[in-house]
This record gives sequence, C-alpha cells and structure tokens, in this order.
Amino acid sequence: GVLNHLVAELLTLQAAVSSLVTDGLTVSMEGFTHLIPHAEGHEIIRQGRREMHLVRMTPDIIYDQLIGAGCATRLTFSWGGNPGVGSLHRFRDAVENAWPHVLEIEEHSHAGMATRYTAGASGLPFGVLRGYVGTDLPTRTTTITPIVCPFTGEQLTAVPALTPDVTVVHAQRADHDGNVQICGLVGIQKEALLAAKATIVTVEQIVDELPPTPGAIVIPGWALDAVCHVPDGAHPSFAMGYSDRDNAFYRAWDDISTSRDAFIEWINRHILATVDFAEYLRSIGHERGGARV
Amino acid sequence: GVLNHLVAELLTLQAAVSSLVTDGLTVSMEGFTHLIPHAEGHEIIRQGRREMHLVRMTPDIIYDQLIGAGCATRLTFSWGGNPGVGSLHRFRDAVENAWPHVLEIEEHSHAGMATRYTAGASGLPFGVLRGYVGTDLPTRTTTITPIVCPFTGEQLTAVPALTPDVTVVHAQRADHDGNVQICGLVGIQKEALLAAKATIVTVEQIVDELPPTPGAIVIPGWALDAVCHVPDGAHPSFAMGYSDRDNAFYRAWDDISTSRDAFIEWINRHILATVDFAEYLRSIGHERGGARV
Amino acid sequence: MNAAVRVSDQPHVAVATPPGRSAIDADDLMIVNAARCLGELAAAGRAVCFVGIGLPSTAANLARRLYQPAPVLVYESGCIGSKPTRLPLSIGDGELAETADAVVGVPEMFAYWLQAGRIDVGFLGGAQLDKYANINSTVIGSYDAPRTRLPGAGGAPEIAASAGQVMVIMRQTARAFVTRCDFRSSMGFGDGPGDRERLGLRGGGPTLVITDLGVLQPDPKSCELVMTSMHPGVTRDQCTAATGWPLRFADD
Amino acid sequence: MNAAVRVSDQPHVAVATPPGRSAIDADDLMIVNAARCLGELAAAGRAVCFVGIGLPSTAANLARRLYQPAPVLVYESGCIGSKPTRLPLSIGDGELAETADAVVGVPEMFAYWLQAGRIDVGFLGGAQLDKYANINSTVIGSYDAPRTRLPGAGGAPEIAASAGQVMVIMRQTARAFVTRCDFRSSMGFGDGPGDRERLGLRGGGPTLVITDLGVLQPDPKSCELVMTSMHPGVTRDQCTAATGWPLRFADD
Repeated sequence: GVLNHLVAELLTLQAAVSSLVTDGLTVSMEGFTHLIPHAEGHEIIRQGRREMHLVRMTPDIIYDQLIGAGCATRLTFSWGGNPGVGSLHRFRDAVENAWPHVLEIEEHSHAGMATRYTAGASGLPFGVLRGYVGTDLPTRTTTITPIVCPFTGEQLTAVPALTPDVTVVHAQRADHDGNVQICGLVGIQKEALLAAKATIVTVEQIVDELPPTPGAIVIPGWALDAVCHVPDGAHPSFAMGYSDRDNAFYRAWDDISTSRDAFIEWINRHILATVDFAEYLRSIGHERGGARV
Repeated sequence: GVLNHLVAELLTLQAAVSSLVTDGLTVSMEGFTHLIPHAEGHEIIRQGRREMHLVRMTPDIIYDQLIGAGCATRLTFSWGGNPGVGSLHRFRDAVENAWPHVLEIEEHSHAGMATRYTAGASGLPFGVLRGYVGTDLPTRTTTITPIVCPFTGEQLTAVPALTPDVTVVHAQRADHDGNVQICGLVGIQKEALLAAKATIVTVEQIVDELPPTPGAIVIPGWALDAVCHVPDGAHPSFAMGYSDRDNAFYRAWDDISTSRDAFIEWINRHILATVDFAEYLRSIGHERGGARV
Repeated sequence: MNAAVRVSDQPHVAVATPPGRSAIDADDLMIVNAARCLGELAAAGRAVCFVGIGLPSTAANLARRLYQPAPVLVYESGCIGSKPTRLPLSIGDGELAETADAVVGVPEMFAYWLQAGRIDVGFLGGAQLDKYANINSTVIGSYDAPRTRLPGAGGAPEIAASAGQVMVIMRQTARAFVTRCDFRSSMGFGDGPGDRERLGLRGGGPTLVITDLGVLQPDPKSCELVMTSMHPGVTRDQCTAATGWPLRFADD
Repeated sequence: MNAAVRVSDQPHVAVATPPGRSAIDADDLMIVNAARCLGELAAAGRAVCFVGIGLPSTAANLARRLYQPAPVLVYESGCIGSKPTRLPLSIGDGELAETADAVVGVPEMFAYWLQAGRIDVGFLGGAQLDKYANINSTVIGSYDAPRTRLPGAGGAPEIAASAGQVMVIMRQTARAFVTRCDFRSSMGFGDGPGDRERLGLRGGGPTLVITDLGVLQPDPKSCELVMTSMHPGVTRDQCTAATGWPLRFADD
C-alpha cells in the first residue's frame, strides 16, 4: 500500500480521509446492497472535499448525500435509485437541474462495471464482455467500444479498466495487521479494492484473530492502506452478523432528500454538526445493535 | 446439464463415464495439486477410450497413466512434471518417442490456461492477459496471439476459451441434489466445470446437507451433470479433511513409469484387472483413512 | 438491482389506477400470472430465474412454494438457489444469502452465471416499453436535458442479451407502452425480426409481457407484441387505450 | 508449480558434484543466500514472495523465521500469507492452506495477485540459463524432436514478466549456463538492454542468480550476468569453467 508496503495502518477515519482523499480524486465506495461505507461518505462531506469523480455501481443514498453536498463533479455508475423506494432526488436534481452544480455522468451496466473493476484488479487496461449490444448506452458513453475476437471473428464489447485513486469499503472485521474479513454478500469489494491506487476499509470490529467463517473472504493487510474501526459504519446499510438494514431510513430518505432545503438542513445537522459517525448515529436516534456473532 | 437441467444425477462412475465420455472427446480433469480425479482417469483407461484430447494445467500422474495407456492423441497443458519427484516418463516417452503413438501437444503457461478456462466459464470466446511476452511459446503454440487495447493502444496477449466436452473433478462432498462442495485449495475446478459442455464430479461423501465450511465453495447441482460417490477417488492426490497426499506413491511412480514394461504390467494389474477404484486401492495395499472431519 | 424489478420505483411515471381495478389487484394478478409461467417452465426443467426485489421476486417465490420441481432463484446480489422463508425487502437481504446454495461475487454472477447462458429466465421492467419489447429505464426526454432522469440500466442490458428468455412485468398504459422508447436501456427485438441474431445476442429475448390487463407475446414472425390474453372483465378497448401503438390481438 | 522451484526436478541435466563441494552444502549455501536477500527486502518492505516447493520455499520459510518484518509467502496453488510450521512437501500441502491469511483460486492468483503487480519477488530456475537470464524449462534439443522433454513453462513466463524482481536459483555448470537457450520459456533481458521495456514487461526482471558457486547479477548497462560474489574457497577458474559464455567478474 501507499503508506507502508507490508501492512495496513490502523487509523482513525478522520486521519485516513485527510491523508488519502484529496480534492479532485477518483474515488470508489463499493458495497453491493450490503456493507455500504456510509461513515466514509459522511467524513468526506465533513472534510469538505470538492470536484471528486465518484464511482459506484449503485450510487444509492451514500452518493445522493455526496452529490447533494456538492462534493462531486463527475459520476460513473450503472443504477442510480433508492432501492425499494424510488428516486435518488439529489442525483436527479444534479442531472436534471445542475444543482448544486453540473454533474457529468458516465453510465454503464452492472456487468460492464463489474468487468471494469475486474480488469483494474487484474492489472489489465480493459475487459471484455457480451454487453450493451443493441442498447443506446454506447451512443452516450465513450468508454464502451466493440472488440473482435482474434480467434473466432466474433464481435464483443470492451470497456476500460477502473482504477480509482482511492477505494473505500466497509467490512465486518480486521485483525491488528489490517487483514480484512468480509462475510456474506461480498459484492464487488475485492475487485474495487485491488483495482485502486489506495484503499480505506472501515470495519465493525478489530479482533486478535479473524475467526474462520463460512463464506468469508480475507484481503491481506499488505494489499491495503488504511483500516479504521467504525462500528455500524454502513448504516443505513448493514453488516451481516452485526446489524440489519435500516429500511425505515431508506424510506425516510425519500422525504429528507426531496427538497433542497430539507436536505441541506439534514446535512448540516447530522453530518456537519457532528464530529464523527458515532455522534451522527446518536443524532439520528439510532441505537447500535452491536455484534451478534 | 445435459442429463437433466435442474439437478445433477447421482450415478456410478462407470455409468457416468460410459454415458458422457466417448472416444475422441476433449476432456479436462482438473485439480491443482489437490483433489486430482484419479478414479475417473482409471475408469477411462478401464473402458478403453481412445483418441482423446486431454486438457489439464499439470498433467501429473493422472495423465501419465492415460497417455501411456494409449487413450490420448492430443494434450493441452502448462507444466508436465511429477511434482517434487521429476519427470513424467510416459508423457516424455510419448513426446520424445511417439510411444505408444504420436501425442500432439498444445503448450501454454499456467496463467494462460487459467485465463482460457475463465473465458470458457464466462461464455466468452477468448481471454486477455499479460503473458507469454518474450518467450518462444507463441512461436510453437498457435492459440497465443497479440491483441491491442482499444483504449490505450497497449499490446497484450489473447488466448481462446477452453470449452471441454467433459470436465471431471473430485470434491469433498455432495448432497442428494448434486450440489457439490469443494474445500481448501479450490484451484481451477469451478472454471473448468463451468467451461465444459458436460461435467462429472466424484466425491468423498454424499451428505444430507452440506455443512457450512470456511473456505469452501459450492457448485449448484443444476449446473452439473453427474455426481459419483468414490471415496478416496483422488489417490495418490488428496482431499483436504479426508486424506493426505500419498507422497510415497508419487516417488514410486517414478520407478513404475520409467520402463514401458513395468508401466504396462502395473496398468494391467491395478487398473485393467480391477473392477473399480475401491478394488484398485486394495490391489495397491492402500488403506483408506476415511473422513477426518 | 436490475431495472427489471422496479416497477414501483419509477417516480413521475406512476400510473393512475383506472376505475374498476385497484393497485393491489393489478399487482396480484401480474404476480400470479408470472408464477404460473415459472411453474410451467420448471416442469420443463427450465426455470433458473434471475430475480430482483419486487414483483418478480414475489412471483418466483410463490412459484417455488407452489410447484415441484421448483424454479431456482438467482439474485444478482450474488445468491444462487436462495430459499427465503419470508419475502426479502431488498436483494441484499441477509436471508437470501443465508438460505442460498452458493453465494458468489458480483463479477462471477454476471460472467459465469448470466453471460455464460446459465439463466433460463430474466425479468425486466421499466418506464417505457415499445412494440418490439425494447425497454427504457434510463431517461424520459432527451439524455442531455432529461425531463425525468430514471435510475438507469443496471443489470438489464445483459439480462436482455443473455437470459434464455425474458419476462417483462409492467402496468399497461399509453404513457408506458410507447411507439418508440426515449432511450433503449435494454434490447428486446430491436427494430424487428433478425436484429437479435444480427447483433449476436445469445438469449432468446422477450417471450411474455405480463401486465395488469393481460399478457402480450411477440408475434413469431413480426416480433411485434400482440395481446394474447386478457384478464376477466378487461376489454379490447381498454387494452387499446392503454397502448401507444396500434395494438393487435392474437385472435384477430 | 512454477518452473522456478524445480531445481531438483530436472532429470538428465543433473550436475555432477565437483570435488570439494557436497550436494547438501551447495543447496544449503543457495538457501541461506536467498534467505538473506529476502531478509534485506523485507526490511525495505518489499518481500511479498511468489514461491513454489523446493529451495525457494525453504529459503522463504527460513527468512520468515529469521527476519522481522518477515517476508510474505504466496504459493501459486492459491495460498496467500502461509505460515507453515514445517516445510511443505508440495505446493498443495494442506498446511499451506490451513495457515494462510487467504486462499484463492488459481485464476485469481495469476490475475489479481501476480499480473496486477502485487508480487515483489518471484523465483525461477530451469535446465538452461543464458547470459541475459532467459531461462529454458521446456525442452533440450529441438521442440519438434526433443532430446529431452522438460516439464514446461508452468508459471514462469508471467512470474518473469510481472514480479517486481526475479531471483534465479540454479547450480552453475557449463551445461546449464549456456550462450543461448534451446527454448526461451521465460524472459530475462531478452537479447539485451531495452528489450523488457520494448515488450512492455512491467516487472523489473532478474536481479540475482544464486548458484552453488556464488552470485551473479545483471550489469546495469549491458544486462549481462556478471559474477558479483563467490563463496569462500571458490575460484574464478571454477566459475569460468562452469559457465558457457565468457564470464565477467564484477571487480574486473
């Protein structure tokens, strides 16, 4: 990693963000339906980052907040809704009305984004898929182009590797060497981490030894940069074994985010006026369940 | 699968081989250092298959036997030695002296073979890697060709997908629906199975329910064709949790296989004169350890 | 989260419920219809379903309870063979992972399972559908100056390309069933017969459009969606009025 | 099983032990030398090692016991961060998986870990080595009518291409240290300076050739392997006689 090659450093989230996430970077925060790194998103808003290129398959509430707070000028994504609820109003307001300013978008499909991260993690400049064919996406997205199989002559689609400056994910556990364990729906996190130039992982728990767990994957600490202990750091998303998805918050976000004023007030009160994620959780009246493993 | 779409059939190995493995097919038997499907190799020798195109990263003793027994006319591989011991004498005799007949070889690197299986499993006609560059392999192997990144102009290497007619692997457990669990070093088995038109999996044990196991992967039965209960079916390779690698056998194979006569006698006595793998194991005086889980 | 399943997630294109049909009835009818189709496919051994939350998940789970052999549920979040005991609220629901035969990462799900042709049935939905079953879940109005920005394509382009067949579930309205989609997020039959083959799509494409009024199916020759059945009490006029192109009926 | 590690697996090219050096001494010397180099790299924070069974595994495990920070052991069978308590007999040894921080599949190992440039040190060996540190582990004689068919390239081409640096461990004999390899299984410096860059190889290439007589290193300008140190009691004449090309010595 960039900070030290053979281990990941255990840092506060504040320190990790201030040392690794600067204005203008391309930042990916992944977690497909699970383990969405909300604490990290908040910290970036708190530290006032600007002109970021945000990358994420499903922008979700985490990027709705960052976009509405004016942190981003560009978004690469594949599906931008509030799952099970409806629109991402801040995302829509940015795309439809350029509020708070213009948001340039680079739009892909899920399969294309997965292929791009995989290429990045593999050290390849591009990936190949059977994708996008017959849709209007290639007419609007310049990072989609045909490629011909040199053996069969068949035409397929190429997409360039994603290599974020920083990738951020949330995970269940890390040990003191920064080895990180992700359990349950592992999504695209490993690829997003390994595709990045620098990485930050927030975790529910720091343990002496990672417990062997069915279905878990481990990313060695030497392949990571910063590990931060942030219990419930995925809220309103969840960490299997530690917390449940806060479906009520997802629904409540629809109201909070519909009007610019309500959104600004919410951001001021719950993110900018709090010092960290623990205080944020208290400010919204959220009780932590704690480890259930 | 070819036999029934929504489940894998539980068959005897004899029935699986006789229904799925016919002369002239391209057959992959995988297991990288672990879970090598020796019982299947023996059964193919017993049933007298001919003109097979054998595919495997590390031909190992399993293919030394098949090649020496005259089952194969073509071999696609990346490393053909007896690990920790030395030569594969039957493989060498075939390549150097065309005994028992000419063996056409298609030679790749490990990374290239892995890329080829992955392309096959992904339904793509080719895969891309940073590979083979500066070596003499592309001058001897026609299935290695340059490809240019459409975004950066960088030159990389393309290899065609491997799509065996049949892939065979050995695994620890299956349930009654044919869901297969592979634990420990999972190697290239998932890709080899998913790249194939038909599949056979031999297992140590059939269980009512697959026990959640750290580090295990499961292949759903509906993606497989035949599952066969063959305890210790990897011998002299091993199945983590069930058996240890029989290092003495690997060393003994060096003597058995050096001379054509000794090899023929061994094949006659231990494979052709036995009805199945259990009898083979008794014939070589091998005691089964049984499950140690 | 494929665009398929967000029938209820398309804001600003919500359909006013016409007299005589309640929203709940409409959803239930579509669910039961889809479940029945999945049961038939499962009986034929072809019912590995790629599902998301919403009506398709409900339909697939209903079919899993009703039919033997049961369809296999694959959720794009990475769960293969999930057997939830209650209806999941999101495709990230823990229950889906806990009851799955296998949980895989997102790249593997799209490459080894969907792209490789292992999915028999995909579900799609969206804000607009045209007579060749192309779907728009991206934008209403122009792309550069959208009237309504929708969530986007998600998993839809490759579901539409690679699933053995595609079932569309959408409420039928003249605003949604359009002559031409403002944006083509996923491909049905393109501009007509032969387009899928010409573009090398391996999946069979749309076979059924299940609506609150009945069922449309592509004409085998023209690929145009034709009304092949109507729910009891629904009239041809109702269907015609709820369709933006000159709708044909199968028994014409 | 990379070709790197099968120093003892190359039949018919075995080296007669010269007077005054026993086979065991030679191996031990090479192991200790390699371990010391790994210790230095670990101190500099650059010692993620791609190892196979044999001398490199022994050297890497020795270094892991001797030095803090310790090198990280990655086995191409899929084990990352293995900490075996006894020396493994094969790269498929259960102990390697059981003591690993992570176990991954073979495609991931080669793509995400080796190809992506996460390996600091790769080890190679073979039947022939030329003065530009290109290695042959494929065939002695012609490819079509081989005098000796060797195991083949295995993992070597991509280790040679992508590892941060490559250490070669081989016994030094005139038969093995040749002017030109019969077959180039893995690339060192090709035909000389600039070849690696021209071909776009991202790894640094060979940095050390550790033999039973001493150590060779590539000349920074010419890329030619030069004898940079000799074990106590070893003479220049011995080294020259054990090398098929006109060997240069670093202090010339």
